[in-house]
Amino acid sequence: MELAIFLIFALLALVSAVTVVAHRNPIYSTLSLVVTLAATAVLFVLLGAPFIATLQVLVYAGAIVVLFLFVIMLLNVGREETEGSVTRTGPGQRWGTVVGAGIFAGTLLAILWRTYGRESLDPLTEELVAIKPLAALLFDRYLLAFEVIGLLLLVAVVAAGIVARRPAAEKEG
Amino acid sequence: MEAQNLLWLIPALPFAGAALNGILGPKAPRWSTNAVALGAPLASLLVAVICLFDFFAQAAPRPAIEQIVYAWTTGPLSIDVAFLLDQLSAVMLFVVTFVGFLIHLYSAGYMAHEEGYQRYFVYLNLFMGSMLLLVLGNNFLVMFMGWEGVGLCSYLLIGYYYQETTPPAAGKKAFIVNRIGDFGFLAGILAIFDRFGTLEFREVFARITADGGAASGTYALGLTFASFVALCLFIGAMGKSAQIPLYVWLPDAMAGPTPVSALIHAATMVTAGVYMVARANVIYQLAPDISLFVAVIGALTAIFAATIGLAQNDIKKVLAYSTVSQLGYMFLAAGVGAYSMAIFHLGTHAFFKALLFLGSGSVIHAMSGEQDMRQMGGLRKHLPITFWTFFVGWLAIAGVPGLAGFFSKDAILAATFSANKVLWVIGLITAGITAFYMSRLVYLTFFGKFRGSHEQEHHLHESPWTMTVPLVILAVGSVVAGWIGLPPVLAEVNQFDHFLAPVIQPLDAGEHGAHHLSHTTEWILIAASVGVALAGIFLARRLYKDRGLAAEQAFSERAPGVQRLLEGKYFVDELYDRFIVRPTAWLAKMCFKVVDSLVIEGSIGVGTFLTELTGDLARFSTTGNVRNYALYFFLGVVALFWWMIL
Amino acid sequence: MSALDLSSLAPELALTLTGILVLLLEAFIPATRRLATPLTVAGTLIAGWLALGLAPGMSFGGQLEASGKTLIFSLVVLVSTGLTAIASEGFLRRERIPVAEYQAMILWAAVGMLLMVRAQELLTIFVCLELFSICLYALAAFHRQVSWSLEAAIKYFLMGAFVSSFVLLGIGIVYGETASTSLSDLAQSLEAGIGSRSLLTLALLLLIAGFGFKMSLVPFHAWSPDTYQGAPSPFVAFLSVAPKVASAFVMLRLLEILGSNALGDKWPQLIGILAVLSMVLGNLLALVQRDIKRMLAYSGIAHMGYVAIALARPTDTAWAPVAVYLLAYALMNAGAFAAVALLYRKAGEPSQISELAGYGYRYPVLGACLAVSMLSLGGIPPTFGFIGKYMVFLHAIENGALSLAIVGVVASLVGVFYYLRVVYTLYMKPEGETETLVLDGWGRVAALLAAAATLVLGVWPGGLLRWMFDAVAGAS
Amino acid sequence: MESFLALAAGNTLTRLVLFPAVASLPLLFLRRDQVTKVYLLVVSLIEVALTFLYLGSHGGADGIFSLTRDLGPDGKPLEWIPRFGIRFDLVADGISWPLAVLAVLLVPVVLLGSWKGIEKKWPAYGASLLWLTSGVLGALFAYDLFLFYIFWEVMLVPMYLIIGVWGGERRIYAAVKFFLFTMAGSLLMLIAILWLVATYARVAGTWSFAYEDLLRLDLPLGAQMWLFAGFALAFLIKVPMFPVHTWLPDAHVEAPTGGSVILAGILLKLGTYGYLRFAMPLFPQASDAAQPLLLTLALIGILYGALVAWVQTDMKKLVAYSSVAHLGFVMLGLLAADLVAWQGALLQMINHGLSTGALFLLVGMLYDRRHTKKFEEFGGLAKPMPVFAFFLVFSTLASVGLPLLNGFVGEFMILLGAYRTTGFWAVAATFGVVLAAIYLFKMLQLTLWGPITKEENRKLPDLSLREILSLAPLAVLMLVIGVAPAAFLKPSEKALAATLTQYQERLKQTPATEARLLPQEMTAALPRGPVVVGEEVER
Amino acid sequence: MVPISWYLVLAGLLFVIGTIGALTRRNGITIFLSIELMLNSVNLVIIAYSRLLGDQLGQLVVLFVMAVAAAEAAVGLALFIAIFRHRQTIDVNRLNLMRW
Repeated sequence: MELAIFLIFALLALVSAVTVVAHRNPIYSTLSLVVTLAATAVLFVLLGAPFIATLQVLVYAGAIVVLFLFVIMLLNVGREETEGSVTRTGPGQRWGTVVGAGIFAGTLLAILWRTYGRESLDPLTEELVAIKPLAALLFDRYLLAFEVIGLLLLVAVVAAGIVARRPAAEKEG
Repeated sequence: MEAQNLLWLIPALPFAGAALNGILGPKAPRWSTNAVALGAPLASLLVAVICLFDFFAQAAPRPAIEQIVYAWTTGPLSIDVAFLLDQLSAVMLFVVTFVGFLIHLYSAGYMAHEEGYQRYFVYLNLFMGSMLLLVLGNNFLVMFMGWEGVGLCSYLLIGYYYQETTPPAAGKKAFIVNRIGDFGFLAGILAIFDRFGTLEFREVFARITADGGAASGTYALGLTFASFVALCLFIGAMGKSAQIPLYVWLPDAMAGPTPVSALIHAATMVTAGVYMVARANVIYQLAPDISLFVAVIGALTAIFAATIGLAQNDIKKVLAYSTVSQLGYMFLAAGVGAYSMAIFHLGTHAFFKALLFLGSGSVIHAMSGEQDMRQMGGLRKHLPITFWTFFVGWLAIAGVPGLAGFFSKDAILAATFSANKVLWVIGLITAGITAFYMSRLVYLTFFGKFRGSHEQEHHLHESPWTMTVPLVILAVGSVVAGWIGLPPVLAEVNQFDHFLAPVIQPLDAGEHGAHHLSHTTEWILIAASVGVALAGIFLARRLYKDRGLAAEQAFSERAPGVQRLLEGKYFVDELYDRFIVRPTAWLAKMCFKVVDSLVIEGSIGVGTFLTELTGDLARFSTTGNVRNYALYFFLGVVALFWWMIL
Repeated sequence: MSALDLSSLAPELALTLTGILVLLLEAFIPATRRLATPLTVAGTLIAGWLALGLAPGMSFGGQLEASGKTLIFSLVVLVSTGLTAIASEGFLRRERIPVAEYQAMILWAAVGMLLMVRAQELLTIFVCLELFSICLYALAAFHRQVSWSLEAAIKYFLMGAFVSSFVLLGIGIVYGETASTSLSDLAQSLEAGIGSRSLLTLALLLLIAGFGFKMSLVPFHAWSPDTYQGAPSPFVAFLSVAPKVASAFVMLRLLEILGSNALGDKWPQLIGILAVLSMVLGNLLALVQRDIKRMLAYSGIAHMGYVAIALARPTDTAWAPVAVYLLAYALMNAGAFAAVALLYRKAGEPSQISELAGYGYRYPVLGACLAVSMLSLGGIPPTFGFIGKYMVFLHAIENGALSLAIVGVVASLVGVFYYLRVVYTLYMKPEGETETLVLDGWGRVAALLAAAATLVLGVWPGGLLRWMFDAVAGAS
Repeated sequence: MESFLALAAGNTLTRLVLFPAVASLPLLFLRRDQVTKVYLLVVSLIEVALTFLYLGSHGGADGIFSLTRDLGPDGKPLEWIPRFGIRFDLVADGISWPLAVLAVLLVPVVLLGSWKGIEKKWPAYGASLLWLTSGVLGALFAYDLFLFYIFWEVMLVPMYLIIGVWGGERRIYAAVKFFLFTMAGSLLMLIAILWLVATYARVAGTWSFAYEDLLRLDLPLGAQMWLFAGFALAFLIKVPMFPVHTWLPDAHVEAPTGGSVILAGILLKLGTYGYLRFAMPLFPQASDAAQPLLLTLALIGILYGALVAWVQTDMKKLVAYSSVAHLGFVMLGLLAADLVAWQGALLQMINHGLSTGALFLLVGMLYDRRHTKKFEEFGGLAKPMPVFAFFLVFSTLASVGLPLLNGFVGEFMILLGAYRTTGFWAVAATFGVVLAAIYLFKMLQLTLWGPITKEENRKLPDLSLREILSLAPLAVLMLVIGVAPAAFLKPSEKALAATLTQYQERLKQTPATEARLLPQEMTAALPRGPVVVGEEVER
Repeated sequence: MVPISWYLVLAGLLFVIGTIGALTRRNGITIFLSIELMLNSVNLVIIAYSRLLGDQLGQLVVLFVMAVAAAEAAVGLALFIAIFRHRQTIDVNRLNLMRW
């Protein structure tokens, strides 16, 4: 059962990931990303992280990706431009990517496979799934990082606000 | 005895004169310039006379008088500025101060109307000082100082007429050729100092005599130490005394004012080489191979220059070649071991050659600067004093018995005869040629008809007293100077030889030849040389006395090759130019254009160019496209990862 | 969370609060807008003072370190921050860039850097990295009227995000292999041989690449010229220094951990390769630049190459040379960019070196500042830049990296060439026809401060060096 | 800091070194050129006075420069960067003094010589000159290798500015070339210094850059060779020696008169000084091993420099190449490792500064009048400019090495000494003396003598009093040194002899197989502390 | 039970796909999407490790990553909006005013 779910959603994640990367239209790419994220969320559940899975769907797929969609539509950059040599991906770039990614993927996967192979997992434990210890971790040991994240989000808000504001607006000010 | 405290004044006074006149400048009144310019050498002459009196007042063998003025350097190299008055330098001192003063006096008249009168005397005083330094120095270094100093003055005085093209060039040539000789001199000094740690003459000679290894074994260039040093020093002498192959500067040096030619390029400076060889006679005695070389060079120079002298038309050029030729005699003498005879000839030559030059100066003065004998003729009538004094000089150089040149030249020939017959023959022939070309000069100049322009004829006049007085004095000298060295056939012993004996002691008495000639042989030799001289004179008389240049033209038509060769001075200058000067210039150009500009600068240029090129090519890696940058990152990571795990 | 923990955050809190205060004042009391920069500078100074007062030790459960090392690197960051704040004021007003937001962003970026230096744990380090990165992305774009500025930001942002995912992958693997994100645990695990060697190698390589990217070491460098060229000039004084300081610190910390040879002995060589590539390529590319900002960007790459020489021998004694070098770099780069910000008026156009012709005489003080900065960058005594080079080379030679030092001097010879180009353009080229610039006081003060410090420390480095060495050797 | 200020205020080397630099500060506020010039002249004369004041009070008895050292209140040299044992350690001895005096004396001369030639930005020019003086003096007195390096580099920038700002047509090219060549050498020297010091720290367990400490380091031959190469290259580029000499002609031709004079007079000497002071004593075996190669280069330099000088068409370039030849002689003397040769070499450094300095001044004076340095533009100048002609001939003769002038003494002693230890090389070098006459007399020929070919030259004004004043001291010194060199040789003899003894002692030993420290006695031959400020050394 | 390596391999594949996308797409936003994909795959790696180790720290890391991603997205998208206003394109090939 678990295997089936894994296989289905893994396949789904892969296919949608390829679509994200390969589709000409960014809107489709974005939508495919939602699928990937959702599929990954399912895998998170399988891996005993339902809380993260929830967040994945709510925050990631629900909020962040929607932001993407919103911007894409705002800018109306429906398609990648294809005309003109400037915009074509050069052969160096293409082959470099292919070769590099091939080697990287091959090496990484080989190492992963060789390291973990068919290593089986311990059964799921309560502590892993529980939220309370997670909260304890967050607000105690990793409090510093949490505080930084707070500042980070503040920064993001201010930064996005300034960057996206029309320059004309401040000329008056 | 004052001499050992006064010696330093002898060179110092002329130096002071030069400095004073230099400071007073060209705008100083003529009287003050004259007072300083003539006063300084006169004072020097007087001091010299005092010192000489002191010296001669000593009982024979008179010990040398030495004055150490100050320590020139300190430390391991300790050399003093010190002066030495011994028999050898006494002779030179007298010649230099006496002839020198006379020529100063003469110059006051000769140069009276020249621009830069004061400058001239600054140089001349400077020369006197340097020459006296050379003569009086008690070590090789002081001698070298004077040696170079006179070279400088020679340069300045040859180039006195600096606004013309030739004189400065001739001066430059003189200096540079001299420098080539100095190269040898300096090398010799280095070797001496290296071996003995001193440069003081007497110490060096004592040590080299005591040093068994000096005259045997191989030191450098396959020569013994003594030979090496002798050769080096002789190279110096070659330059200074205008011997083959370094004689080329002397004829050109005639571009200077005539009194200069008389003083520097006839009487004093050019004989410095002979003096030096005589001074270093100990070394030469230890180096028989080099002595022979010296003799050969001397003989060759003598005849070579004499033949060139045959075909020159410039009155001073003839005298110049004659000087070269006579210097050859002196080296011939030195080479065969008759050092005292070399000095003897040096002394007599100083008188008669100075006389001849000054006489020619008087002629030129009268001719308003004309030096070509073809434009002269019959000047006897216009310049009586000049003619008669010149006449004396002519007879003296030609070797007419009784006059100075006869005794000294004869002594040299006698010494050569006992040493080497081939050289003697050369010397004898040279004597004949000398008589011939000098007679040619006299006949072309003073006899026959005047061949110059009317204007020149109009201007002909006898010179002022400042010029004629020295002529007369020198003429007297040219007669009597030889009597101090009468040959053994006339006197019991050659007084001059005897006088110099303390300085020039044969290391190996048995070999010293001239004294052992029998009287008969000597008489025969004298007869031979007199005969040759008279033959030369009479041949010239027949050819030139009345007919002027006609005979010469006829000869040149018959044998144009010989004429051209002689007139062209065997084209030695051209050969030097072709085979030494131009290749060197080419080399220098190559050094600059190829090595410096092309190879070194080029490789630097290529280096910078390649650096910039690399940069310029590499800059295109920053394409402006951020995807490329990401790819660099990615590929970098992949490559480094592989490198890490391999 | 105890009071002690908060007090150990004092410098960072001071900076954060100053940033917020500046923003709030701007928003609610417009009359005080002139106060933004003075407040920022004051905040920086206070932070520095607070940092000096921190008691050495760990806080936040061993996640936040306070030691001599962190103190020195923090101070270097703060020096850069303060100088940038001063240098920016005039520029911001001139270019109509919102001052308060800008200064707040600078301060918050500094917070991220300070914390990254002090953090003992990879997760915090990552978050701090992101914190200051986001500030920097935004700051690069602050000159929004200028397309160049935005393009610079986009490039920086895309590269940054791309690299972040690699860093994160590295952190993930470290976590997976050692069951911890703490650096000390990592060190222990490596000693104990826990975890897959090849995976950990990859992970650490990714981390090094990530920090190498922030330091703009070749081959992770390519973004920096474009970004520096487009970003607001005074900000580049910050961008080109502060993140590099923090990153170099973390890098050295990682390399120290790797010094145990548990993951092979190739790490010094790896850094050596990066150093050589950076020095050679950075200098060669800077040589052919005609735009002063790009030139400084490439030269920055080369300078990080020199720093990497010291990093390639990550011994105990490497801290001080790196810190000294970075301080020198901070000062001279601040001087250079402050002058550049004043002298080049047309944003969005190349700042050609040739335009400086004759400025050395027209603006003698500013010209001298720029010239001193250049000579210092070239490593010519008696400037602090030379002291930095001296320390780095000495460290390398002491630890057997003679060849790196030699490559370093040869490369810096190329460097001298292009720094001299600026100097001779300033002083030796005939003056061109340009309108007179009105130079604002703030910018000149910044340039003067930086140049003066460069000179004074170059002539009298003794006290500073002693203090730094003592600090590094002391606590921790 | 207080002790430093105290030191700088007293009659010390520190004051000598720092005074020019400090005196350059008021220049910031001087605007008028005339005022600046007078101010600079006064400053330079004060520096001269200070120098002689120092020499008078610490110079030492019986005409020998004694070794003096600036010490702090604790009787030790001031700490500068204590962490690395770097000290602000100034020491003067018989080797550095002559060059220092020359340097100080040349500054007023240069100022007078540049009075007209420098037409703009006098304050900056003066500041460069003063900084240069400080740098030179510092480099000469530094007894700490780090300090030496700093001063060595400090000289670079002012010279770069002098060439680049006030130079001729291709000034920037020449300035950059000068900078890069020198920098290339000195960067490698920096590496060598650091290596040396790191080795010392390893062996001795403590940091020190002090010359006297590093002298005690006995290194294996291999390491010595590399270190020597680093040091020697830096010095030889500065000298400059064939084949790294090509920056020199360009620098000289483009530099303004004052720059050329300083460059030829002082800067080049620091190359030979450094070689004598550092490269040889620190690495005796290596320098001995490299001797044949360097001798060859020195000889090539002598002959090659002369030949190339001969074919120049630019007066200044000719003089510049003559420097290559002359300094070849100096190097020959140093390489000979013989006391006479060393004395000669040291004297020749001074001589070259005087005579070539004078020649550059003269070329500059001509340039001021005619704005060209090409021979083809001159000829017959002795007529309108007799005083100029006098000085030119005089300086040329000194340069040619005419006895009774200074050049001869140096050359002669070098050759004597070199003949003792190298034989053939000295004889071959002697030929350089011949070549010197050839090219220098060519210069006289083409400028002074012959008919006047250019109308402009007919009316040229002769030297002014100011110009004569700038040349006269040089000419007097040339003559005095030439006539009585003993007074100039004696002051340095002791120091040279000590260095040479130590060098030869070291040579006698077999080099170490591993770096080690020599016992203190080994370096005892060298002058060393402790010394109390302002008092003569007691050895 | 699914072996942990499967998750890891899947994550690796997703990461590489994301990388390829980031390196080959021209539209800035698509590149950004690819980067999000890479982040997501790293999240998967971390969660997988967390599961393997039975340790909640991994979940915490992912939590933080999400926050970071959100912040990045906000700033990044703002940047795209700003640049689009100027240049009417977000094609990175055209964003090459500054180069060489």
